[in-house]
Amino acid sequence: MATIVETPPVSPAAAEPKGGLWAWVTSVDHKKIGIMYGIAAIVFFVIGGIEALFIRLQLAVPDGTLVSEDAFNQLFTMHGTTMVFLFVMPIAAAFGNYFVPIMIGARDVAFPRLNALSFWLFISGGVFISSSFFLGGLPDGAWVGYSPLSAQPEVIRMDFWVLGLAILGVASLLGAVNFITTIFTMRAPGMTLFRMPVFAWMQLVVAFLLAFSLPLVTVGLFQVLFDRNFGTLFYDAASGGDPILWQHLFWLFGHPEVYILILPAMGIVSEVLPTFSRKPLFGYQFVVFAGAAIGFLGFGVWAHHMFTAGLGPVAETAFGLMTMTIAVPTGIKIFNWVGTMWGGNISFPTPMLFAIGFVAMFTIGGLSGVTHSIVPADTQQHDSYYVVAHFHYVLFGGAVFGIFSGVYYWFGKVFGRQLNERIGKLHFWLMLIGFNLTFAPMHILGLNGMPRRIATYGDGLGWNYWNFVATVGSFVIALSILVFLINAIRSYRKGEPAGADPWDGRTLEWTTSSPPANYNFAEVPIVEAVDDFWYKKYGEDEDHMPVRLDTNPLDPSALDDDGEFHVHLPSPSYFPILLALGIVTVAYGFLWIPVGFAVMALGLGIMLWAIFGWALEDIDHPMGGDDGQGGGHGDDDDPGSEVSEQVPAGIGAGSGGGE
Amino acid sequence: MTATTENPETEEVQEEYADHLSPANYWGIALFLAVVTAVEVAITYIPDFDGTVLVVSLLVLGAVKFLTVVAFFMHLKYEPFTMNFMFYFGLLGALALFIAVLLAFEALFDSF
Amino acid sequence: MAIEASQPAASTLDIRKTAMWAFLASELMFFGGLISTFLLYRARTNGGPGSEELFDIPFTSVSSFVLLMSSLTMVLAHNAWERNDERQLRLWLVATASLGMVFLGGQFFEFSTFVHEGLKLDTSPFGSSFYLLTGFHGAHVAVGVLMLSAMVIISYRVGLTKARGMNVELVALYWHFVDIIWIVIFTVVYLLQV
Amino acid sequence: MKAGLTSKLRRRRPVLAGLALLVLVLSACSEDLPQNSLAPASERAQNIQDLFVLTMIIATVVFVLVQGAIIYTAIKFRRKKGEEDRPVKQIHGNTKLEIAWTIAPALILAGLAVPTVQTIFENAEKPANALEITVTGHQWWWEYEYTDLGIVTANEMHIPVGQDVFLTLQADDTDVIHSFWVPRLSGKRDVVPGHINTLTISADETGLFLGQCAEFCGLSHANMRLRVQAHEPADFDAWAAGQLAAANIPAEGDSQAAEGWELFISKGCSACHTVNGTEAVGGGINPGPDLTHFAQRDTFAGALFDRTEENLRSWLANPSEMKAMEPDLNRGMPNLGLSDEEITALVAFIQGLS
Repeated sequence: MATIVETPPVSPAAAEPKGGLWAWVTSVDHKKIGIMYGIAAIVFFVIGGIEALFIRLQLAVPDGTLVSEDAFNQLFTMHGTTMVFLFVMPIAAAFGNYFVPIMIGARDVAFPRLNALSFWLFISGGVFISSSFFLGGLPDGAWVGYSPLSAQPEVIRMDFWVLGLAILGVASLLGAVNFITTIFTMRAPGMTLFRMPVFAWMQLVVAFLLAFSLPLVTVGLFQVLFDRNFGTLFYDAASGGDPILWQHLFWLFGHPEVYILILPAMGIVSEVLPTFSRKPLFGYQFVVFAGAAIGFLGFGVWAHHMFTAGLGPVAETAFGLMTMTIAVPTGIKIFNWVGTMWGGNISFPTPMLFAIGFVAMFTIGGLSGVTHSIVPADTQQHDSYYVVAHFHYVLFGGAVFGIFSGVYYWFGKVFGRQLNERIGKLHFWLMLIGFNLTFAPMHILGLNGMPRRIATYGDGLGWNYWNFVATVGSFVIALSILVFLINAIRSYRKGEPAGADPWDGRTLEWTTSSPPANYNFAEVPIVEAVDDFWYKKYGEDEDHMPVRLDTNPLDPSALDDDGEFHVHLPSPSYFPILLALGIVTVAYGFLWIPVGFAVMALGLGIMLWAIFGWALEDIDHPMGGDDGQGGGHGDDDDPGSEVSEQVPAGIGAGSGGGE
Repeated sequence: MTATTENPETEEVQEEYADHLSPANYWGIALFLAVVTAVEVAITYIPDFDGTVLVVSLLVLGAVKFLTVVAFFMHLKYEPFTMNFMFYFGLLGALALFIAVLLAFEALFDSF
Repeated sequence: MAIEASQPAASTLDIRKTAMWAFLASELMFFGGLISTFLLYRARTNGGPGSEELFDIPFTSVSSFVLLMSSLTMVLAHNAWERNDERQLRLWLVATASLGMVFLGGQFFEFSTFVHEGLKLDTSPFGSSFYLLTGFHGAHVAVGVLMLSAMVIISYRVGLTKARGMNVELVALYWHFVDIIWIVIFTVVYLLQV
Repeated sequence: MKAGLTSKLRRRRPVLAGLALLVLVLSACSEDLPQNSLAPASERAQNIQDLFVLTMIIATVVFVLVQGAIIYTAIKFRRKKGEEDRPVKQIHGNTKLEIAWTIAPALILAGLAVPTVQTIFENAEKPANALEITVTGHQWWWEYEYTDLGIVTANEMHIPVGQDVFLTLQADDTDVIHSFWVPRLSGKRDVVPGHINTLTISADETGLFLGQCAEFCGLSHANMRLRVQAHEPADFDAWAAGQLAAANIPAEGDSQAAEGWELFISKGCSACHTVNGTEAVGGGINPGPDLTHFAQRDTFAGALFDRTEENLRSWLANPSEMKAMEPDLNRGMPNLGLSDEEITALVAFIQGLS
């Protein structure tokens, strides 16, 4: 770590804004890491999408023979795993990494190197799981990995799944700790918790959900791993093990996971709707509290995934009622979003279209969710295509639409050039039509008795028509994604320059240049209100009409005069990627014990090198990044140097300003 | 303000509780913990002291030790609200969830 | 400017301690899962030996006491560090690490006796869950010992004055956490099962 | 002119969309739906249906209101040409409204909760004087044991109309989780190794009711189908009598069937398949369906294929080619490498097991 004593005007990492490959690999800059998260996530999104297309082609007609049962099971297992763990979570992390620090007026996250480690662990985990394709086949135990099926030790495939998820879990856990710390300790002066943008709030809630839910599934993963490899008996019914335990441990994580996937999208929408309605978010505090409530209740409803497992009427009643209650905060959010648009001056650029699409589609998913809380009805819907339809309306109509809203909203800020609006609108309408064409019929299919995860279905069951429609729809979605990729590449090259504040935005990220300088703010902003930037641009007259103020609240870095800003930044480090490499090497070795012991030793060697290198990079702070593996105990200590320079911020001193 | 301003508050906080407790206090607390442990072990050997009474008293004594270490050895008592919130929230969460799970297995009350 | 008015007291949160507490909260969930797995499987001995036959309370009481006292030495080390008393600091760090190793030795002895008496990882769900729980705790202790040793080395190499970050504090938190987890295990897994 | 047309189309856009949707739905020509959960044929399935319909009505109302509000807002408050900076009132919220739309949904849900809880407990009750069947899920077929009648059969369940059937659901310790689902007769219930679950079904009308495994159970999950045949009581008794009759074992001789019977023993079929009252006790580490009255069934291999001569021939020739299985892992029928003659003989034998 560069010492604080003699600080170069701008640190090496800062010297070259873009930099070569090495600059990216060793970068500890939250913005670079955010971009890498985003690109990697999109790549996995395409992979998962291709898997989905194969699934739909196989099911387009009865008794499909395009792929074998074996291949089909691998396809849907990896489609689920990829989309959940390798697309939605990382792309939410991409937005979080890039914008949370800027939105709260910080220059980086609390632990930049730990942040890089999280990213490289995510890459390692993703590559690890996917590499099974070349090493005996992809995992084929469904993304929920129910034991004892997942514990049947014949095939190596589920070992890839278990270990890969463990690695991804560590990555997310470290990320969560990092974000909790960043948001609690590094907010700019005056940025009280209740002046934070809703997006930052939702990321905070997500971080807590991750921190508290990941360890639970980690326990289950270790149990399956040991059952498969060391003859433990956790899920062996013959000797008294209980397969249902896995379902509890998995869904104790798995249900909060659903909110981990959707809350960031809700945060994005809560930023986009006000901007393009030219009104503040309706009921800011209620939206925040509703988000927190959803997160909290999310821990109390896991067993509604087990209504057919035979929990008994009492437990079923309890969890049914708990599940119903979640509809209340969800409703609050939806109503407040509509309230935000109400009476606004609404323009419809692509981000807004996706945001409105989110609200509309997510509402449908929410309503079908209520029908699941009606336990007896759920015994018909459970594990049928009705459920598939439901969670795609939540996670595609919800999360993915929200994510694309964010992509179109912030692309200009990140790359300096706006995405093309015409192509963007084409993308939106194609995706909206394709999405509904694909997943609306699945409600009908499920109610008509089609179970999920079946590789073929018989003719004469009355499922042919809607299955075909769904397949057609899935290709419309694929087309829309193609349109998006073209738009992204084209606009990155020669899109129109974004400028600092293209949307007349409300939050701090719009005060910086596009893309922001690598130190984010030349002057740490001083915050006085929710939507601080807006209220530095507009006042309000007595009847609450906005009045343009003739101020220029942009950060100096966004202004033309390029002055020298003496900002000390953490210097790059290759130890995070090295540590991730070591961990994944150990994982590979584990798969081929005893031969693998050699590989594991090698991996451990790399890990030790990385850890000590990490530690000695800054002699003040030894044993850095200790034990990233195992239960995920990575009590890291990144040097306080680059963080202690952050101007400390107000901690949740209650009521949101601005009102 | 320039970016490289050090953060004085943090230091102050440390001073603040640095001398909340003296080594003497710590020895005292340790003694207390040792005694509680001794009592825990002892009561398991009292023949006609068992069943619910034993279970409850053991759980209580364990909780006392747990909280004493957290509050004083880990200084959580002197830390800001945020840290207390995170830890105790996690603690209560864990308790609630796993009581629920064991109830679902009807395995809670025959656990002891 | 009206910032003072609108700006509450600056964050007094120490960055790395906040992270540590968040991490420990998460670890609570991890051990919660392991402990409740054990409670679920405690009686499922699958014909193998059960807790009554195996557990040797006097022995475990001693090793529990050892770990408990290591918390004392740890907090004394921390106190010495706050008083910038490098000599005392090293002394107590070494003491803590040693007690930790004594505990690990005890656990190793206990495991080998249990295996000798016929409780292996693959004997019964009881065995599996017992070893997984105590094993993971042991692993945490081992990591703690490593960190303590590292601290001692650092202390000799460059010293651990107050100005040099808060590693003693972080290691102390981690170490005490390992101790409180054992307090729970000792009560719930040992005392309540015999 | 062309511009005029496009603009006309643009104005008609919603109408066109509506038409497209209509066409889409209408062309869902009414295929018959043997597994339709919305066509209940039993009291319990009906309870579920009523509850679902009630929920759907409420959900539809909410749906229309919310989507209506979104669309109305988007149109009414849209920015029109040249009012880029039309100022709008900066409303930060309205606590009364918030409370209202917190309480309203809560009340609706409370209303829904009452019938839900009732139905949960109603459907969980164990019925009086029910026909008791123990269902065992295997990778990838179903085994039914009529505990009172002493009948064992596979995949095709026969029940008397109008009588409750109390199912005890179980799986072998070495098996995985399955889920028993006949949508028209009741909701589904998982079959979990190490657990005993129960489910009550019944049929109000005679006829064939289809179902299949609903919990992913490995390679051939999709091919683990089942059927329930509901008879008039008299017909059911007749069927039961037929099942209880002694197996039709061909006498010694050079008939193909007799030859098949010998092969059945010598080739080791009898290690997995039971034929009651003979040396073919079956069971074993990789149990197969009880074949005592195989010829009384319409289908085989997880109710996947009709019990026809040629199906049986190709099945015996190479089972895993017709239905994905893992015989080497003791999951499913192995390929015994039979010659055509042997196959002919075996088919003759099992087709004779009426």
